Amino acid sequence: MQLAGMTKQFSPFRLALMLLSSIVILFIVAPLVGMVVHTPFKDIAATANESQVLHSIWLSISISAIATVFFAIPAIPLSYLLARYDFPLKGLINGLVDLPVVIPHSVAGIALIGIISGDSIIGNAMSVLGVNLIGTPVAIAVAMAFVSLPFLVNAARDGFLQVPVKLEQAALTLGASPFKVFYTISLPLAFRNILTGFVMMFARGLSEFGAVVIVAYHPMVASVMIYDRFTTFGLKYARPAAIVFLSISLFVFVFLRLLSRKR
Amino acid sequence: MQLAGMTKQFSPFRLALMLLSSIVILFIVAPLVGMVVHTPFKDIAATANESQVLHSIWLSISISAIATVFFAIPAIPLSYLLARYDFPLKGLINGLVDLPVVIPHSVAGIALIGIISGDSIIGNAMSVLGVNLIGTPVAIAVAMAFVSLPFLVNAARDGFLQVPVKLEQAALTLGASPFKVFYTISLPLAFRNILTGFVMMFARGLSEFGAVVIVAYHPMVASVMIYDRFTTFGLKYARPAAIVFLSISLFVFVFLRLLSRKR
Amino acid sequence: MLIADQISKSFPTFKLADISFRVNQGDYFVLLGPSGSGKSILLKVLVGLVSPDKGRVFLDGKNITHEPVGQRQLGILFQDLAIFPHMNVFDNIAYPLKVKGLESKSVKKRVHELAERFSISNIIKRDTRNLSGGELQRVAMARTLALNPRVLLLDEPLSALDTSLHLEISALLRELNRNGTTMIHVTHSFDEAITLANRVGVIRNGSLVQVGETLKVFQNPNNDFVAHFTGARNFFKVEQTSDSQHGLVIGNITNNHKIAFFANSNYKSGYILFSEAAVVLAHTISEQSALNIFKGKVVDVFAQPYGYEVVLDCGFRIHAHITWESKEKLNIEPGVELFASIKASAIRFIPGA
Amino acid sequence: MLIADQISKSFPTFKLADISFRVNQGDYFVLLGPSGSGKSILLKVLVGLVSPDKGRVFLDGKNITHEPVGQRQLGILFQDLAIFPHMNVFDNIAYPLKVKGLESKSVKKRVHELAERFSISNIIKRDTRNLSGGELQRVAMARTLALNPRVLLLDEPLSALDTSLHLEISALLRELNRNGTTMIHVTHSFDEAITLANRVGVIRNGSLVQVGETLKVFQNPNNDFVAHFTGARNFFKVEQTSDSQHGLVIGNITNNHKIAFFANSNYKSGYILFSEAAVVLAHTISEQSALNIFKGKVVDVFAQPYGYEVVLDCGFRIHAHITWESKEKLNIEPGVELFASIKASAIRFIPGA
Amino acid sequence: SDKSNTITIFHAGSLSLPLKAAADSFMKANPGVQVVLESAGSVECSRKITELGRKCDLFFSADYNVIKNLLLTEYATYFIPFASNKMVVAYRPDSRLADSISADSWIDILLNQDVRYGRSDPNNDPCGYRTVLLLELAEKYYSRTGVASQILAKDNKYIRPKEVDLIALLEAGAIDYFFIYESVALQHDLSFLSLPDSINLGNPDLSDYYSSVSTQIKGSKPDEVLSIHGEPILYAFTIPTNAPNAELAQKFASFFLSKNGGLSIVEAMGQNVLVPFNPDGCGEVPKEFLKFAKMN
Ligand SMILES: Nc1ncnc2c1ncn2[C@@H]1O[C@H](COP(=O)(O)OP(=O)(O)OP(=O)(O)O)[C@@H](O)[C@H]1O
Ligand SMILES: Nc1ncnc2c1ncn2[C@@H]1O[C@H](COP(=O)(O)OP(=O)(O)OP(=O)(O)O)[C@@H](O)[C@H]1O
Ligand SMILES: [Mg+2]
Ligand SMILES: [Mg+2]
Repeated sequence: MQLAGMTKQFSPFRLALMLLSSIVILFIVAPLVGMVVHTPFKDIAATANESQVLHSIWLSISISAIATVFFAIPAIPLSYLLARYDFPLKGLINGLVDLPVVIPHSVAGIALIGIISGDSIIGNAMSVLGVNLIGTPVAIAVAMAFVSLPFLVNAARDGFLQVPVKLEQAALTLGASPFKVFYTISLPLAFRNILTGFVMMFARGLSEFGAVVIVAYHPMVASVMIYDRFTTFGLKYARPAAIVFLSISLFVFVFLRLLSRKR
Repeated sequence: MQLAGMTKQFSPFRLALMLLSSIVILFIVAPLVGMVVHTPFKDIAATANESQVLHSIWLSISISAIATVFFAIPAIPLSYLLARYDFPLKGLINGLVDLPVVIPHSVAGIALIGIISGDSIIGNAMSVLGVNLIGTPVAIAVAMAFVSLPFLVNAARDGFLQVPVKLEQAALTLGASPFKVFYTISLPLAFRNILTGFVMMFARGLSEFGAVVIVAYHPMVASVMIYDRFTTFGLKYARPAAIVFLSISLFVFVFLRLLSRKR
Repeated sequence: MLIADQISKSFPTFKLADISFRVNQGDYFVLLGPSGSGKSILLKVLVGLVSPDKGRVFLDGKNITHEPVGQRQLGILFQDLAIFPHMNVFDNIAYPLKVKGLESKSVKKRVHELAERFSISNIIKRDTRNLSGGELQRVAMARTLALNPRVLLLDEPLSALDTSLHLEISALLRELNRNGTTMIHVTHSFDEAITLANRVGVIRNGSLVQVGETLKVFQNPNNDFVAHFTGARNFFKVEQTSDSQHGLVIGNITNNHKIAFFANSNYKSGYILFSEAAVVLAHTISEQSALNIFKGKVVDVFAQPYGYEVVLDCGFRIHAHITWESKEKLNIEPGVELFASIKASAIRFIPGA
Repeated sequence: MLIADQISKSFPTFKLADISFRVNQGDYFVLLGPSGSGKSILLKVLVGLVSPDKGRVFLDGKNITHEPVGQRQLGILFQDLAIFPHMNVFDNIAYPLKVKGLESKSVKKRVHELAERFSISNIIKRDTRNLSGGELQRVAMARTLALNPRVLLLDEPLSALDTSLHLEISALLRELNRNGTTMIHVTHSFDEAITLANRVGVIRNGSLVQVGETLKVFQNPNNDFVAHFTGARNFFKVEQTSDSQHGLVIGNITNNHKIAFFANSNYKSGYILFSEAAVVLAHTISEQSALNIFKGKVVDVFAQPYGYEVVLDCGFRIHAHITWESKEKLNIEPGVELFASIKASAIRFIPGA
Repeated sequence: SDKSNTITIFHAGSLSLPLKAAADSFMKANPGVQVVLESAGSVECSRKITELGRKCDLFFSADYNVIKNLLLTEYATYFIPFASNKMVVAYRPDSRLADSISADSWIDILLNQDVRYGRSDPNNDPCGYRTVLLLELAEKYYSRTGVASQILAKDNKYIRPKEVDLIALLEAGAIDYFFIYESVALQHDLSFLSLPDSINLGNPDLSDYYSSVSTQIKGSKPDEVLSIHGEPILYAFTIPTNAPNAELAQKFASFFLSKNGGLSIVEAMGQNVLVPFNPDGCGEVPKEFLKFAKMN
């Protein structure tokens, strides 16, 4: 919604906003544009047809999407809990939730491999079942989720905090169970924040290299593939792959954002 | 605020919330605990006293904090613009803002080095001035900001979207200029989201390795220091450093979250 | 059938203290109280959204104090309506029906029935964001009534409605009540209480001051607050100084102003009130049957639906009601000096401290 | 001094069409209209928050249509108050003063002055989240008045107030106006219009139906809508069938019901209205001066502050007002058959289509 | 810090420790000088120079071929081979079957279905193709035809781009064994099994024998393949042509090559020093370094 009274095209306020904003846009776009202008279009086109490239991009997108959706199932209830209830050590838990964001990625990978393999309880349980997660899409999903989960939890929590408690109360009085209130009122009203959380978690998962490469070098997700191309063949081959990956991602994001606007 | 009617200690809903939530907490905590139990306490204590370790942690925290605050100056106006105004290509800009999240970190580093060094305009301008950013805290800040800026922009935008336009209108009618409205009404009311954005951007900056290591291996920030220790001395020396770093980070986050609760 | 038993609830700056009342099957119970007296909180306690520190709520003899909100079969209309912003009008009204698991055909039927009844069929597909205040109120009411709750709790349901809607919705509430719905209606409007209630409770500052049948309460207010709250403008404390035969009593309004009225002489002090229409204004005193004649200066004059209201300062303030014509005739303006006379028989006495 | 000149604004589902009126210095102008008629939108146009598709706004001869909101020197009180949730009561009221750059001592002084005036000194340090509706309204009003705006625009300022506050704040608004503040007050309450306004505009469905001096407008409604809106319950369309001398006219309410009244016989149809008090109810017909006697069945009876209102269905619905005593005496209950009589001289005729 | 007193060294991860030690003693001997170390994979280091425009004063590679193939002649004109290394099989004391590992049993242990082993990616890391070559040599040495491809076909999910990633896998218990340089195993305090010279690629004298095996890795384009022949592991360094501080780099290099300077440290940390070196095929070795060369 526009604010009349702020709509005059060249109000100093709007001008200032636009100026400052363009700094950010430039800051984000310049490096990417720099990359693109250094890459002949035919290289990009050729790379966009390489099945290895497309396959790893597809792998990235699908694993990150699945990880996001799968981990959202417990993460969104956690966010709601953090938004609505008070309990002992809540501050600590809020802090813990932020930790995976701050953990250097290879440390995250090492910490995770300690859990999903070897002498940990989970690792043992898995190997008894004859399952070895290392080098599987599951391991990739776990690594992606670990580093990106906090973005979803934080966004969703902020979303829930903004849902007026009164609306939830009203729904309760209309006969809805707390569970129904949650998914018919709280969830849809926090939708925008949750979607932002999803997008951030999904995107963050796509970019992950450090933690993923430790738990699974193969199958190669896009970030690993680009790194691999860089070391093996050099920038000339890594750049087009990166550009293809980023273009597809951009497309996905614009689409996701449009989705959120519809609501 | 608690919902009466949901407060009964063992309502199935709350129980379900708590169960699901503990899965997430476990998922986040288990790898970290795994790391801690493998590390003798005396190693941690010794590492916590090493000046190199403390110095690089301090460097991480201060550079990331400065980068966050500095880039917030244009990023928050951008968020407001995205929340309040409609303009052509807004969808594209929203998507562009997400791109740095998805860009694999080493690609980000490569793209950035293309800008701040060598034959780019900025790079040339800098070298004419006799400034070489590579290997400086400025380069680190730029790399950190690039990969983490979207978290602030997105959180702040969601925050602004939740501020009722009516309150801004009311302030306008009370004689405030759009600029005053922005900082006395919109900003404080979006405070919680913006703070989450700050925390996320700051935290994400702390963790960055891939992009930072390309533009500045030295001075060593914490993530590089931990990597360096790992390659040089192995896990035995890297782990305590990581634990010290994470403990300090946890402390910082719990503190920041408490700050946000006060409001 | 609904009993509030010694309900207390403390907030840092406010306290609901020991509220007890009963609402019988079929009652139209109005809780009347000024702004900030705790009416809304009390409703929330009844409905289960605020758990009381002390006290119990019974519905049909069953203690529902700890019943989950959704299972109490109480419908509530919130003061701020709490319309769901992410649903359109239809979905708002359909919400309780869907939640209850009704199949979509019956939901549709019921919603349209309700929309018809509340004259909102024309906006049934609209988004709720740009509805006007009155439209929103009717949507909320339809939604609350969708499930035919046992008891309907209404928090200021009429305050946002314009005159004609006010009439229409009041009639609807009366009809609902006549058809068997027990109502608890919270308001600060004396008029609403008197038009709708068969029983009222008057609440002040977190305490229930008086409960009973509407007319009994207003005709025999046990308390100056209740009396004052009826909106009587001419309301004074009197010390009774002397009495004569036939119950005619002389009281002191101020040290210098005596007033005559009929009362049981057992009481030594209390309150008197009289309607604005009972005050006759004149420029000169003629011999009249009125005992009570006061001289004063006009301080305010303003129009009323069927005439003017004049405020006269005679050492105490008398409100008088005059016709449009008399205003012209008497040339009443602020500053003018006038005499006001009130018949002793037009004055009602309320015994009290 | 404030002129709205042919203002139009379209929304997908609503249109404000060609609104023109002027409000003179010192006027108390009330915009009266039912729910959803566009009153709030019109205020927003005046104040600059909604820019009109067409039309201009003048203040003291200056075209302010494109003036920034903050520089118009118009104060507005929003219908939903728009209290800043992150500031306490003091800071809300101080906001416009601080924004204007007043030094903190004068801010403090002015805020306390305002708080005193609106009886909110006791909550001045409170957080705004848990204030009651009436408290919030007074805070908002104090905030809007802080800067002594040239014109004060009020969107339903009284609807959330209880009886005694209603009186108090009305008096305050009148006083403000008397001291020179020009007021534009939006409401759906006829009573508010009549008590406060010296001039009114009646708005329906986005169009201004009538503007003028309050009494003139209500005594000579140019339109059935305006007349109906005054809240008259007894309001009917009539076809004039015959006339006799002295202006006595016979009209048709329905095909079977004739009614006699005084009117200028130039008009062939129009509307009649009469007050509830003009209706006399009786069980039997006695010879009376009343020409108009209708037989009907009681459909609704409800209390009013000074008696009861009875709704009688005589083929059309007549509302009558009776005293508490007569209700007992006549034993009036729904279903009872009665006669209603209305003196011809008590009926007002409004010429119309 | 004063730029003219700083030298930046890009180096292979396996040289981290010796170079750190060397740098420390160099700095002690030359107060005011700052030696800055940047560790990465050998190939990655060279990419930083050739593709990212990063400048360093010295580049130490775990394989002279990286310098030869990727830097010569645009970014460097020569390289100085200074040490060899040996491939070993590293493990934890509690690795499966660790108590029975020996030069005779290791092949069967690696082939055991319960045992997991790791190796680095031949396309990314010299250590990776050396592992492949080692296995080819072992097949010959132990006369077990087909065993190399059997081992290579196993446990592909434990291939990692760099050897250091494998250390993490080993220490976390994800793998039981991996192939690594002896010096790294020593530096990281890992248990390891030394292999016979005939297969460990550590003996410069067996150059001809080593070259009897070969493997194919990716070339400089996605559709190109490159044949790699076995040869002794040869660590080398160079001063790139665009070194900002070539003079000081030269000084450090001389210190590094001196008997009681860097080489003693390298030797102490598990590598065979090859100085004086054979300058044949090393490009245009500057005369300052010729004093460390084998004069024939
Ligand atoms: N959660 C709360 N915490 C603290 N104080 C509260 C809370 N809720 C309400 N109050 C205070 O309790 C008092 C009564 O509030 P309540 O909303 O019940 O008033 P009300 O009678 O409904 O008034 P109104 O007619 O203006 O709506 C008010 O002073 C309010 O500020
Ligand atoms: N931004 C908007 N977009 C579309 N329709 C709108 C918008 N704002 C208001 N409306 C519609 O315009 C009509 C008039 O709205 P407005 O709020 O002015 O009514 P009102 O006269 O103030 O009524 P009330 O007395 O109930 O507050 C309503 O039907 C409303 O739904
Ligand atoms: Mg209330
Ligand atoms: Mg309105």
